[in-house]
Amino acid sequence: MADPLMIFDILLALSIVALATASLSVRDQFTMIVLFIIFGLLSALAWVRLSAPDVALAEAAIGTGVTGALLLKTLHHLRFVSGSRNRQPMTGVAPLPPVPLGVTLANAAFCGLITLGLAAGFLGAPAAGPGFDMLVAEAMPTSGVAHPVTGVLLNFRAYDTLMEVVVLLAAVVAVWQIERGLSEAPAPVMGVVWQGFARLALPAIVVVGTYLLWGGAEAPGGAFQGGAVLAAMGLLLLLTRAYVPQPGHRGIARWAFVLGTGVFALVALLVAGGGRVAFEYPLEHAKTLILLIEGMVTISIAVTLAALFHGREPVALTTGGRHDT
Amino acid sequence: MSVDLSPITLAIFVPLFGAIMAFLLPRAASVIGLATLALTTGAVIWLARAVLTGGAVVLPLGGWGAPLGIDLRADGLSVAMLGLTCAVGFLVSVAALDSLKGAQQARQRQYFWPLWLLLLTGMNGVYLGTDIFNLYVMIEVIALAAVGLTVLSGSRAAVQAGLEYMYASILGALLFLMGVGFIYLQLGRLDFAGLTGAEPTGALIAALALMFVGLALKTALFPLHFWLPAAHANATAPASALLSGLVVKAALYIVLRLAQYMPFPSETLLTLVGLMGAGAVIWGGIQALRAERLKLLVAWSTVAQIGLIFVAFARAGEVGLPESWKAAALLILAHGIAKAAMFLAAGRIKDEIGHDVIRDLDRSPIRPTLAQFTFALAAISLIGLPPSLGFIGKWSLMEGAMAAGYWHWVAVTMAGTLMSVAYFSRVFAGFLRFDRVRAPVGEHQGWALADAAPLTLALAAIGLGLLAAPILGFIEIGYPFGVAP
Amino acid sequence: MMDAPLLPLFILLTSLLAAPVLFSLPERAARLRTGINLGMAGLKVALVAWLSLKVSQGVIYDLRFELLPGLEFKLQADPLAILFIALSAVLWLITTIYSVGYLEHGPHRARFFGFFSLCVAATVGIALSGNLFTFLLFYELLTLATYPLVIHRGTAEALRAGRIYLIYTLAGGLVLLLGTLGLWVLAGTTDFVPGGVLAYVVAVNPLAAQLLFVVLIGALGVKAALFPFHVWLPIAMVAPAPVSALLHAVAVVKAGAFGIMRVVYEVFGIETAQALGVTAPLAVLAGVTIIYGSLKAITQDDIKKRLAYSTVSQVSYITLGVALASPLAAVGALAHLIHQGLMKITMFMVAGNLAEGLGVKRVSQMDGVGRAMPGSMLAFTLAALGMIGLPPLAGFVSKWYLAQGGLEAGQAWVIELLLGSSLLNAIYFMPMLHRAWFRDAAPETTGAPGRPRIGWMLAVPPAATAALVLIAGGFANAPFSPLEWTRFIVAIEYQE
Amino acid sequence: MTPDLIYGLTGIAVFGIGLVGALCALDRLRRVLALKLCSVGAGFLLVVGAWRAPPGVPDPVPHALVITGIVVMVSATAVALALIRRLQTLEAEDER
Repeated sequence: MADPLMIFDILLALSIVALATASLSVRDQFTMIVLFIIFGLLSALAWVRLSAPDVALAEAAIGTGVTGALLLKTLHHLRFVSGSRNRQPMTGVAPLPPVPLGVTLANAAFCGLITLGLAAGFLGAPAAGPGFDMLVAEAMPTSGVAHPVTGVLLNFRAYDTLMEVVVLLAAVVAVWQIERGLSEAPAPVMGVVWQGFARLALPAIVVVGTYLLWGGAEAPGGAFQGGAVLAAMGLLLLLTRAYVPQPGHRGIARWAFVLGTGVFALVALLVAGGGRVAFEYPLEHAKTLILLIEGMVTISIAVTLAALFHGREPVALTTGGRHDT
Repeated sequence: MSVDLSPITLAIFVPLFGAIMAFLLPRAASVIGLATLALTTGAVIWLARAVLTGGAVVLPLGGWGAPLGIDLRADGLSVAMLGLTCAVGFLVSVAALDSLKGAQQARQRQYFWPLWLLLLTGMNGVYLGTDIFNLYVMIEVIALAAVGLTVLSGSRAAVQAGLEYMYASILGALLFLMGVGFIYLQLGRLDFAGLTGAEPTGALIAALALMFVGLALKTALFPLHFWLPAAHANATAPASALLSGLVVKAALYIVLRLAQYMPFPSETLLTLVGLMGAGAVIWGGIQALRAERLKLLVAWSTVAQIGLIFVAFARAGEVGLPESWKAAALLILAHGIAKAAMFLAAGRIKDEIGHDVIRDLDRSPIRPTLAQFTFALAAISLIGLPPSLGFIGKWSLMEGAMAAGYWHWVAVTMAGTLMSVAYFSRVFAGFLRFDRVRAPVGEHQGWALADAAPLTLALAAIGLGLLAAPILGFIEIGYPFGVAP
Repeated sequence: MMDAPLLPLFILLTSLLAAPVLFSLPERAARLRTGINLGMAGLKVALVAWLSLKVSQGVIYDLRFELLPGLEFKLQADPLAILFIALSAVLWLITTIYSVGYLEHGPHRARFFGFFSLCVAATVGIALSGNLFTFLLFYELLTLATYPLVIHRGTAEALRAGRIYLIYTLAGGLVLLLGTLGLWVLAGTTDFVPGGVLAYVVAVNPLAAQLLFVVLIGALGVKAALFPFHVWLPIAMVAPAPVSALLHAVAVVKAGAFGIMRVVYEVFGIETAQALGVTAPLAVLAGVTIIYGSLKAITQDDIKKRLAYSTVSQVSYITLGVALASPLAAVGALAHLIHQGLMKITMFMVAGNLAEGLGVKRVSQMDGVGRAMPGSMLAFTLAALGMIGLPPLAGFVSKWYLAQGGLEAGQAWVIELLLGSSLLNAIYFMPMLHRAWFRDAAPETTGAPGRPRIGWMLAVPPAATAALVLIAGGFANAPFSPLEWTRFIVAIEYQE
Repeated sequence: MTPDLIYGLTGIAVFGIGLVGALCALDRLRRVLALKLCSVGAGFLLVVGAWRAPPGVPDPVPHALVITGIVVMVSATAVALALIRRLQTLEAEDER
């Protein structure tokens, strides 16, 4: 056992737990989000250590990056709204009564017990136990891709992935639904320096995103990570006001949202026939089809994530989903 | 190249494409929605025929086959749930067509259809799924669409309730996901078949507990029901009908399936499940008695009824489980149909009278006769009076409990029945009292075509009791529950 | 004559299918509604006559439909069923005519007649039930169909009464469900079979069988208004007169009494029940109810309430006859099922006429009403005398057989009970008759003579039923009279 | 002590911390964050389950599952945050 590595592991684990605790207990919400972002990045690091670079990439880009951006945007909005409330202090409502300490402690003790039970269950489970290793190894040659994670995502368990894209679609429909007609906090705008930086960074982001997408077939990366990176570009465009969504763009945005789901589902259905079932790509076209799906899904993910960040559906006067196709 | 499609794939992909089309073409959303429902129902009927003639149907997606790939499987119970979802869904859609027809509801209408069709996709996916991780993704599809529907009206109460619902949903799904993790750790596979016959180790018990608590949160089993009443009471009527009638059933169905395949640890756990159910029956009943608004009363009755389904599940202990699930399944079907009818009727009453404060129902000179009649019919099934499907379910519950000597479950059922009589008769009094009306009572006021859908549902809830024997025969197809210990 | 195995089903459907049609008729379509009502009621009487003929010729009707594995929805037409179904068919026709007249201009007639029809359908179903499970289905339907009739007026008082009615009867229904389940679990069948299905259970587990008896009789006792479950009956008097008439004569109360018969004779079997030692306590309970009801009736000033307590008392004659476990008492019980129905419906219709025509609702207001409404009061007098047990009226016949049965069973106290009860009957009916005929009318109840105060639709029905009271008593031994038919049934139940 | 053990327990701890937050936190934003912590905890568990001691190659299936889980979680988070924004706005409007 490599000793320095173990020390690293323990330290990393401790800091992850400490950050998780800190982010929940710190008073200031902005600090909370920042701590969370650090927590997410460290978790991603831990996953790299556990030889899961794809997951680490996804967590860093989507789980931490996009989630962090969403949280910050919401915080900005809340501060704006409550700022307007503070202007009329007379009508303010009493703040929520704090939860009695006893209840909190009881809850914490309860959760602690659950955690202990889970830990016991975990320790009793077989280490490095049974898995799909053999099955995947056997099936990889006929999957049409070289990278196992991509093979799982887009071939063996493609149905899961399709539904995951459907979840994204449901989310954007729900968000548009929820935020319709919402009075708008002025969008956060970056300073001039940052704007310049953002403009510089844009091409690089596109290159990285495309590379991730393309590399997904052989190396870590793929549609989700690529989509997230492209979405980051969208965020920058929105923040720098380089792109302001117009009501007229709604239609295009809708098409962009459903593009991935639609193509994915259509391909899945159309390959059925000649003794094959849905999602059973013919071997000779497997790579092409998977790349097609990945490309379309990437576009949808990018647009959807950006739209989730932006929130409201673009209607007259206000702004909405981004399109970058 | 010819494409040959299985009705199983159609049951999932038709609503998915419907949702996409309804989202892309908002102006035609209603037409697309209804057409989708009709087509999905057709696919389910096709599937039902296949299951009737050939037994359970399995479709290995991608041709890989479980455990590497994901299998879809349709047996009697799945198809019964699909049938419930499509039939109730279709009628609720018809009702929604009317209740969303106003000009000021244009935006609601625009979002209702894609969300509802996505919800349908998710529910059909749950009923056909055999992979627990896939079920996790599916319940998230359901959760997001359901929350979207909950807050359709955009009122503050609805948004507040929707947010609580969202928290509960996410937490439930994450508990479930954690359970999936433990199952993977122990067994290294995620398909249902892989669960069969496994030794109940610590990790598996942890997994089972996590998944059960997660699902209980999603299906609002007492004491994890806290989010349900507000969410179901504040949604618009068609959304309430879908949420209460159909959505909570998806998580319940997963519980049934897990009990089929997982090694169920012990009598103690089953008793605990029954006790939670009993708590729900009593607490839901008490709250329904106290509720001031009609829709809130109906929502609390859902809490009580969900509890009853769990009591049915636990009615005869571990030994009786291979039979008990049938009573639970019957109650699920009965509640799905009757509760949808009741929420739609309650919505109609509220629309006609202008409010739904129970104690002031009798002050209104407007009496939406048909909606009130529908409400009463639905109540008959929910109370469990013959010959409704609810009665048959209750009969099965009590019969099994009695035969096994579990008198306490009989007592709980009877108490629940009496309470339901008490709280529903509060409403009937409001319908039938006339001496508090100042203005002359109009004759047959408030008839509308929109009453047709709930009335059909309510009549079905009553009439299907006569078809209980064939229904029971059907849900047993391809479902060898006896395999589980 | 052609053979129709579905005949019982048709009889059920005449009123069951009429209900949705009546519900959907607009309020103003009065003629059409009356036409359907009377048409269906007449059709039912004709079908029932045909059915009785067939059954008396020994034709067996047995319709089954499986609801759950092994559990059947079963309709059968045996002589006992015919007895009850004939009563309900005839009285439905008469009450329908009366209701049309009574509610001529009232609100919610569509609703009223729809539920009225359902109520009769439930009664017919109860009569035709071939097993306890089917009986339970119709028993609950009866509750649901009568509730809207009880609260028809829609006042706070009516709703309060309705709530009490609903709580009692639905709780009773729930207990019946429990009992049916118990029977199903213990015996594996719920069929009604002469001689009973529980002999084996009684031998193996007498305690369970006794418990089952208590549960079943308790459940049925709620509708049969057996003490102490009778509370709802006097309160439910707020219902319109035709509803009260139907409730007391045919539908609810009789359904309970009929159910007790089925349970004692065909679930337990009279011999088994006797061996189990449960009939004697039941007889005592019936006796207590008879006396209690009569005593309470004396104290009532409200006419309908007095009649209601009288029902509490009179219906228990039926239970008493069943519980005495003697063939002669059984004849008396079965005959009383019919006779009490005829007499009580007459009295309630007259009570309704008094309220409609004269505004008289209390006994103390009855002075001189005989002169104002001689026809109605004559019918009332006949029925009241019958109740007291004056020969040759119908009530005398049943009491006579009950007394004989008491002797046969070696229970001499029954004679004293019957005499005492008759005396009490006289105490609460005689003052009413005295006031009506021999006192001078109060100014508000005397109107211009010669002009009828009520339409023929209100006047004829009580006259008709009073005539039946006379005929049933006077021609008790004629073929197809209730008494003769009763003997036919008792021969079956006692397996002679 | 192998990494899978260390990080497995870390994951469970993070899940537990998230659970406390989800149940006790009043602040709406914080509850969303707590739920996100739970999801990271669950991710840890799956990634640990996939880990094989070198030179073994990790099982790719749980990796794919976690990626799916991450995307699902961000969708749910987005909806929850949208609800929070909407609700806060409505509350502010009511008070005005």
